[in-house]
Amino acid sequence: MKVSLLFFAVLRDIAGRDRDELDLPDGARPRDVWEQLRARYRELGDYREPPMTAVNEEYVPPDTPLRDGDELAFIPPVAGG
Amino acid sequence: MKVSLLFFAVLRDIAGRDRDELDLPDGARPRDVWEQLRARYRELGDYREPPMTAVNEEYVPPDTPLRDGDELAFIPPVAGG
Amino acid sequence: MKYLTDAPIDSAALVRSVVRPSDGAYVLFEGVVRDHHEGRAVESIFYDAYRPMAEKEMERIVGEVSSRFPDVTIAVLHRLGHLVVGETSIAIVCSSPHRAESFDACRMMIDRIKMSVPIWKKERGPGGEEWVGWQGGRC
Amino acid sequence: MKYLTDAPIDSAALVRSVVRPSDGAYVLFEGVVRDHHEGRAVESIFYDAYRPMAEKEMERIVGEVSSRFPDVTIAVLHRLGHLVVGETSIAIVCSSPHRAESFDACRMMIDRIKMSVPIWKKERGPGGEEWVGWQGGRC
Repeated sequence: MKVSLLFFAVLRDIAGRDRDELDLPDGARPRDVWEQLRARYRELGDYREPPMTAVNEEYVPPDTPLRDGDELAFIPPVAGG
Repeated sequence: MKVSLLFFAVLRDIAGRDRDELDLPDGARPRDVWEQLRARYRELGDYREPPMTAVNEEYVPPDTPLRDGDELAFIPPVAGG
Repeated sequence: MKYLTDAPIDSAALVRSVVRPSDGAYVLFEGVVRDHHEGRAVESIFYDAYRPMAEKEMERIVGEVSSRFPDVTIAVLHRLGHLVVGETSIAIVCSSPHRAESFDACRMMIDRIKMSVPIWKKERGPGGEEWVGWQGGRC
Repeated sequence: MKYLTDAPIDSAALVRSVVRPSDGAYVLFEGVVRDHHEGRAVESIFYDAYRPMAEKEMERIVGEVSSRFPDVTIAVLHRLGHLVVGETSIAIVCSSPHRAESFDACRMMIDRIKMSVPIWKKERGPGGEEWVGWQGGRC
């Protein structure tokens, strides 16, 4: 299934881009995507737990199964205000 | 002794003026002045206890003896803000 | 007069007078003439004060709140005279490095001012006029 | 965008958009870029957001605070992009017939916004730049 992964803030700086188009096996969860990122970017090595996770612009637990066409974003600690 | 009595807000409306110059016996207290006002203005008849009392621009208890040259004011319920 | 004015209040100027580069937040409170009070329609309010004493009380309150919240800078201005619905009667600005103190200080300021500063208001509406707080004050 | 802007915030306009004739008070909160953070000097801040989600979160929070304080009218605007010391990053206005609800609602608004709206800041100072909150987030 296809999932869009958006990068914001520190994650965009680390990834060097705004988004990835992912091809994931059925049943993949945000947590699995986070593990892929940790394997790829050593700056994430210390962050075993994923940050807050948003799917289709709503917060969800990181173990919620993804669906085809979802838009996934990891939300680093927010600092608005 | 001479004491200036200032009128504000509802008391100024009732007295019809800004101030009185009083000639009081030694030892007179704000409470005594209030009694004079009550005797004079029937609108004050129901107000047995004097309002907050200020002497020389400071709040004082109404039984504090007045001194020659004092400036006395009764402070109706305040409503600033 | 430092804390009282007969002119409309310029809140933006009041804000500029207190916010420093080390401040991360400010809270502005404004009291505004509203069109009703205890079920009666209100058209305008006349604010009266014992001016020199009101200035002293304001100064005392600013000192009290400042010593309780030493990181907060405070400005306050109360307007006197005739005000119509929608006009601002009081503006208080509290600024500080962090927001919590500004909220607390601003609230303490208005609570204290309403308690003891010798300022009065006469409400005017279709039913006539009345000094607020007087009728309930009988003993 | 209803709650986010790339332009300087006009707080006076925000105030005008909420205060009604039945309101007797309003509280304006502004977050301002300050010149220090956790001991480091700060010169400017870059605010980034997940814009459509931030709009939704803002809307959700306004709804939550409004249903807790039904007498309060609320407006909020968060600025994004590069801001220098002294510039306003967020303005929240809460107005109501009586003051207590406006203070409470305004405080709840900023607390909630800081908790969940997907907005981030990168601080820039003489020592370089850093995304606030990231370094302490390791597990």
